[in-house]
Amino acid sequence: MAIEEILFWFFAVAAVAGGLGVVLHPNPIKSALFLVMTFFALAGEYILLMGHFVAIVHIAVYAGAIMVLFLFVIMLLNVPEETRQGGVWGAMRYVALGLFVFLSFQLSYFGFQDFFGDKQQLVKETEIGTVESIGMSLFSEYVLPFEIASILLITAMVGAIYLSKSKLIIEESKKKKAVEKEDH
Amino acid sequence: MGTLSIPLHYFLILAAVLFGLGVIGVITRRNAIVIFMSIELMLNAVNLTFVAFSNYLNNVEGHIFVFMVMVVAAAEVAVGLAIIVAIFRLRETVHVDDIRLLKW
Amino acid sequence: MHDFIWIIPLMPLLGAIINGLFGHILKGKAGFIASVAVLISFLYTVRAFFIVMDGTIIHNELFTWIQAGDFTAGAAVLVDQLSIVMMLVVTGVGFLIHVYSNGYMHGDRTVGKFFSYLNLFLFSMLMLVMGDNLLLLYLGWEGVGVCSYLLIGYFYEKESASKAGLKAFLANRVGDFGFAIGIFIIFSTIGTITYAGIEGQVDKLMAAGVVTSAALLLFMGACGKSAQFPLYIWLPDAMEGPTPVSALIHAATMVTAGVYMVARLSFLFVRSDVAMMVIVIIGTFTALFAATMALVNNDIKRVLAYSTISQLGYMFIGVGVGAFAAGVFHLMTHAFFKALLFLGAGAVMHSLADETDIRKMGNLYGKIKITALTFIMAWLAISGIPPFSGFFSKDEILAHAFLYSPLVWVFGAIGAFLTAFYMSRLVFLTFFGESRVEPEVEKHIHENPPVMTIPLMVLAVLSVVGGLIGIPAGLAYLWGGENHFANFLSPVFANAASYSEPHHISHALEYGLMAASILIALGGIYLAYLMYIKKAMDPDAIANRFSGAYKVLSNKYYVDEGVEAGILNPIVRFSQWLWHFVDTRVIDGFVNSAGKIVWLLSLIARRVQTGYVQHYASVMVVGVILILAYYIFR
Amino acid sequence: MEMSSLLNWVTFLPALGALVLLAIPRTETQLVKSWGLLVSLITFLASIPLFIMFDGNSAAMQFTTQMDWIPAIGASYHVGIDGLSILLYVLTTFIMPLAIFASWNSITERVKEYMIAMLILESAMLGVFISLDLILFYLFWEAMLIPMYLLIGVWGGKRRIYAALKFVVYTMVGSVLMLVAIVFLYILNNTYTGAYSFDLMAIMNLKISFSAQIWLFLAFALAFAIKVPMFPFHTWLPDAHVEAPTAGSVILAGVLLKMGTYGLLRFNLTLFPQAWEYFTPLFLWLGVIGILYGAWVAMVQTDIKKLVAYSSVSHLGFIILGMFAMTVTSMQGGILQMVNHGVSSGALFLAVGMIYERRHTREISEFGGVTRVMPVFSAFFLIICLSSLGLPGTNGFVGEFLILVGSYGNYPVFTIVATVGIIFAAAYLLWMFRRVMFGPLTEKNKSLTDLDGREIAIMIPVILMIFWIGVYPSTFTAKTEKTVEALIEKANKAKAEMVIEGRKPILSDFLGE
Repeated sequence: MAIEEILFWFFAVAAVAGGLGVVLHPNPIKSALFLVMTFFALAGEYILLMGHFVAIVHIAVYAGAIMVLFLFVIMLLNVPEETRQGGVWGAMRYVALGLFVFLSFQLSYFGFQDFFGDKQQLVKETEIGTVESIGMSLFSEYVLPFEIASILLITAMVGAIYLSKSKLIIEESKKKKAVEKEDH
Repeated sequence: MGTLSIPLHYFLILAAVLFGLGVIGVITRRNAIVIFMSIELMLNAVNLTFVAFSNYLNNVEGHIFVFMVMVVAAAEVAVGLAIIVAIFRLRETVHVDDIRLLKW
Repeated sequence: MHDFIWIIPLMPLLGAIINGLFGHILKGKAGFIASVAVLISFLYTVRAFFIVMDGTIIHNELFTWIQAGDFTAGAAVLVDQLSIVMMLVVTGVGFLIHVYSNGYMHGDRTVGKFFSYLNLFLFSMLMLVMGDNLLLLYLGWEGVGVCSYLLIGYFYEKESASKAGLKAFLANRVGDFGFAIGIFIIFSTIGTITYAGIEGQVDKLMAAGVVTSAALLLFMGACGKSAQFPLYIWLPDAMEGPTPVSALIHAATMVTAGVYMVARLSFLFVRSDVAMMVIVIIGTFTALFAATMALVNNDIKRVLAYSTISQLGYMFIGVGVGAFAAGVFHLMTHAFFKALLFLGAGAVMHSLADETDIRKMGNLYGKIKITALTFIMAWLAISGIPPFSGFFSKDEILAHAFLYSPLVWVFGAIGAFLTAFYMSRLVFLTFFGESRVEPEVEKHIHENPPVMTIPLMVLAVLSVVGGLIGIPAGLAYLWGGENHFANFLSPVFANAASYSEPHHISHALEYGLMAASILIALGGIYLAYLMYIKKAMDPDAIANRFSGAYKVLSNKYYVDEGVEAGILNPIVRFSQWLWHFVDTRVIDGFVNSAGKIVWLLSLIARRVQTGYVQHYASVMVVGVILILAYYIFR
Repeated sequence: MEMSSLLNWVTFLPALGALVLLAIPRTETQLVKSWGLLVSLITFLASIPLFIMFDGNSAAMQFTTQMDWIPAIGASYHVGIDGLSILLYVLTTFIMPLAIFASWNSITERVKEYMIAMLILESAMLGVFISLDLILFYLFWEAMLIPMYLLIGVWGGKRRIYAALKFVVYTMVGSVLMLVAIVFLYILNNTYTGAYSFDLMAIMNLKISFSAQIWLFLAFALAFAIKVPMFPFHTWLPDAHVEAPTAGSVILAGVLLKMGTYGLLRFNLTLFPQAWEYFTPLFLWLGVIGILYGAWVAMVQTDIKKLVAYSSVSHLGFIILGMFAMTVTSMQGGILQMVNHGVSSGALFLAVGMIYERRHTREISEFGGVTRVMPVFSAFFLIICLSSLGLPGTNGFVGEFLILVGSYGNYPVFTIVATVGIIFAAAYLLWMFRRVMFGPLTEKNKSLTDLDGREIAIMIPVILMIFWIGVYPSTFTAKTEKTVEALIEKANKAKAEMVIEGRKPILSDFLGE
């Protein structure tokens, strides 16, 4: 068992455990942290696949920015633990389980079917994952998508700001609060 | 340049399993934010497949695409959470069962 | 040539239009205009009469009315001996009645409308008798039907009058149904509907074997119009209309249209013995049937109405046995004395403040002498007392009937006896015996104005003299004369006569029959005299003894109620069922249920939209799985 | 002005008038109404030379224009007039001014949209009668629905939405099948002649197999049977009539119902003669049932407009009998009866509208003794009722008699049963007339005012028309003579070729193929 294989299995188990943690743990904060663990595991996987640039960017963007945002919002909204066990949780668990089994089996089947047996492919050590090759292609062939990506981000930010600042929602919530005061 | 002894399909199966987990998360969890996380999980599963294939095809586009996916994921989380915050202001809850405007 | 002939029908039409449009302005003068219009057409009819007297038949086509495919009907006029006789009766009696109406309808609010309808009626009647094809006959037929509907329902504010009008029109319409089918049969077999055309190809009809069915169907139309047995129910109710209307339409002219039709198509009817037999049977039965009802009726106009139905029965017997000339002759004399009777009754009602119940009359002879005298002359005429006209015409029919079959003569004689009896009863109760008039009404009984009495007198003269022109051959043989009337009409019935073997009555038999009928008439009068004047036999006692029969008779054999319950109500109930059940529930049911099914399906479809985001997500995932499965197992 | 361009002008004049109406401000109701009336009057006057110049003794299409409309699919703007459509064309232009003039006071809100809908409706109706291209016909056929739907739906009575919706859905169901048939014909034409065209003339001389004819005939017949309306498909008519405003009813009864019978002649008879022969007994049965059913149900109606609606079912049953009896006389009677029914029923609705404007109710029991207070109206109403029940001397009689006399030759039993219909026609009309106009004057009707100048001006042309057709019908029958003869002769020729193995085909034949 080569060192890479051990690493792969280590990262794989971590990723799956994290995934399970995200999905099953009632407390959202705990599931957020489990997600961070999955991200790190995946970064490891990328490195195994020679995707160094992607791994680093992955950790920076996901673990760094997005999860922080998540945790911030969870804290902001003081989201309670999920207590409701009955209702949709009960019925949907079996449906979800069924779907999970089916879906993952199908997807992995593809994986098996093409690369198993004699056609087995091993991971090649390539140079393409490095910052240099990505940078070269990013700013030559894919410069337009790159710019569009920036526009996308700008619009997302504007949208987010507008949403949180929109007068309509503020008045609405004030009105709701006023109504509640009268009720008590 | 040699080859690592890890067969490619391991990665694909791993991605499949992660993607399945994401789906479970989206469907079963009652909390909007956790659903968001599950979606992120699914996106990452896809990223993994991209990187795996870019390695197999020895083509850089997989990585570029992963890069783009991240951009989109970021944008999506920003706007999504803004929406969740707005809903929270209105309905005082992020519990998905209560947000049922689409009910006929 | 003879284009003047068109003036005869068009004058009344012109009068009708003038009165119709400007009636409310003309007010009083409307009657005058109407009468003048009829007078002009009467004078032209006399002129035409002299032309026809010397043998020329006037045929004049104005324009082709309808032409489609091989069906053509021209707006053409044929005036031969038969139509000139009818035209004389229609315009002559019509004119007298118009004059009479001036007095009778004096002070009526919408007198313009009345005279417009009366003139329109005369136009239709003239078109009926002058037309040269079946379609114009049909036009006149329905035209007089509408006018009688309008005139019966003239006092439209009276519920009973408007009901009677509708009843009359529908009964006529039922008859017209048969008439129309008769026309269709004739047209589809020989392709033409003009009288000349039919006469020419009557053998083709015989060959096609449709003569009997065509004749019977046409006779059905005649029954509707001339109130014969099945379709007579409307005539008694038609008395709701003003009396001059009853006199003109329901005595003299319209009701005789049926007899005219049979006479006009004599060559067709003669060729089917079955049809002739049916006509005789229905004629006899109606004559007796109506006479029995007249015995017990107490309304002066209804008695006359039943007597009209009965006399029409006699006319049909006449034409039924093949003596067309006799039938038409009785038609003419009947027009005179029946019109007189009705106008007399109108005069009586007029002076008794519209009282029609003869039990509340009596001893009027002294007070309204002219009306009484003219009424008595008409009574003697209708009862068949020589030398009055009724005797000659009825006797000739009975003579021919005897030759046809003695049984018919016996029934005819019974009918004559009943006629004599109920007419005498009417006269005795109205003019003689003690006065049962209410005191305050009796105070101002007054003789009617000359404008009413002069027509009465003219008609009285006609009913007396009218009989002389048609004295039966046997009697005329005594002093070398012959039956002018029959000879005058003979060319029209030549075809019919040639077909059926001629009847020859031995003079002895004829005298015998005449004597018998005189005796019967006198018997009838004497019996009535005993019951109502000398009170030897108390009519009420007889009524109680035969109370069952009396009740049936007085209720007109319950025919009206029978028709109401047997035919009208079931149709109305069936239509109600059709509408409520078939239309709304069944057909609309299907239509609306189509809508409902779509609604139900959407109820099921609605369940899918639960509102939970997860449900939608899971459905999407199922979709993905299916697609992948497809790729795997492809 | 060349005749064929005049035909186009007259057809599209109302539509142009509607466009001009857009410019007139909504508040000027008086100007809007007078403009609408002016346009429809001009259209009528312009259509008179068309009627006069129409050459009676030629069966060919006259005043035709043929232009490419959508060359891609071969749809051409091909219009023309022959004996079948000239009378109905002029009837439409005759009735429209009356309808517009009749709705002078009764329509108060949204007058501008009302007038636009009316004028567009007129153009659509005129288009239907002259179009000789299947797609053009279908376009006008559908275009006609929208304004009619608005007329009933917006300005109607209480249950107008239900009635309008039922009317549109009913007609749509039928016409959609017709569209399928049109497309089938289009393809059939292409397979035979290679050319892509919807032109009726081209499709007319196609050799369509008997089994295809059966289905095509049924598709077209269903669309027209609903429109006629024939017996089982008639339930939309009473609802549509009761809820429609006066002018809507007049046009609905006056012209729209004739589309069905006209369509049957123009398409079913010319394109599928064999199938026509095959289905004749069925349609005769439906027609005769329609006559009796319509008459009986009309007799017991409590609402005058429903009564007249059911009477239309009965009258059109006669027209169906006339058409399917396949003799020149009965066919001509049928076409003339279409015009008569348009005039008589249109007039009946005008009259009912006039009472409705005064008493705002149509229940017969509400009326009584109206003649006392409205003598002039009573005279007009009487003449119209008599013309509707077919009194000789009026228009109804000529049409009805020709139908019956013509059809007795071929189908005596059907004709006898149909003739029973004329008894009930008199029954329900005069019974209604007695209950409304005669009898004692009830308290509620004391205050009714008689007809004013406007209403008399509406009634006079109708009465003139009734007596003109009644007394001198040959002005009209001469126009249709040759076309009908050509039609029947062509159908009989086709019938001759139809005999399969020496016997008439039965249902199994066409199932077998």
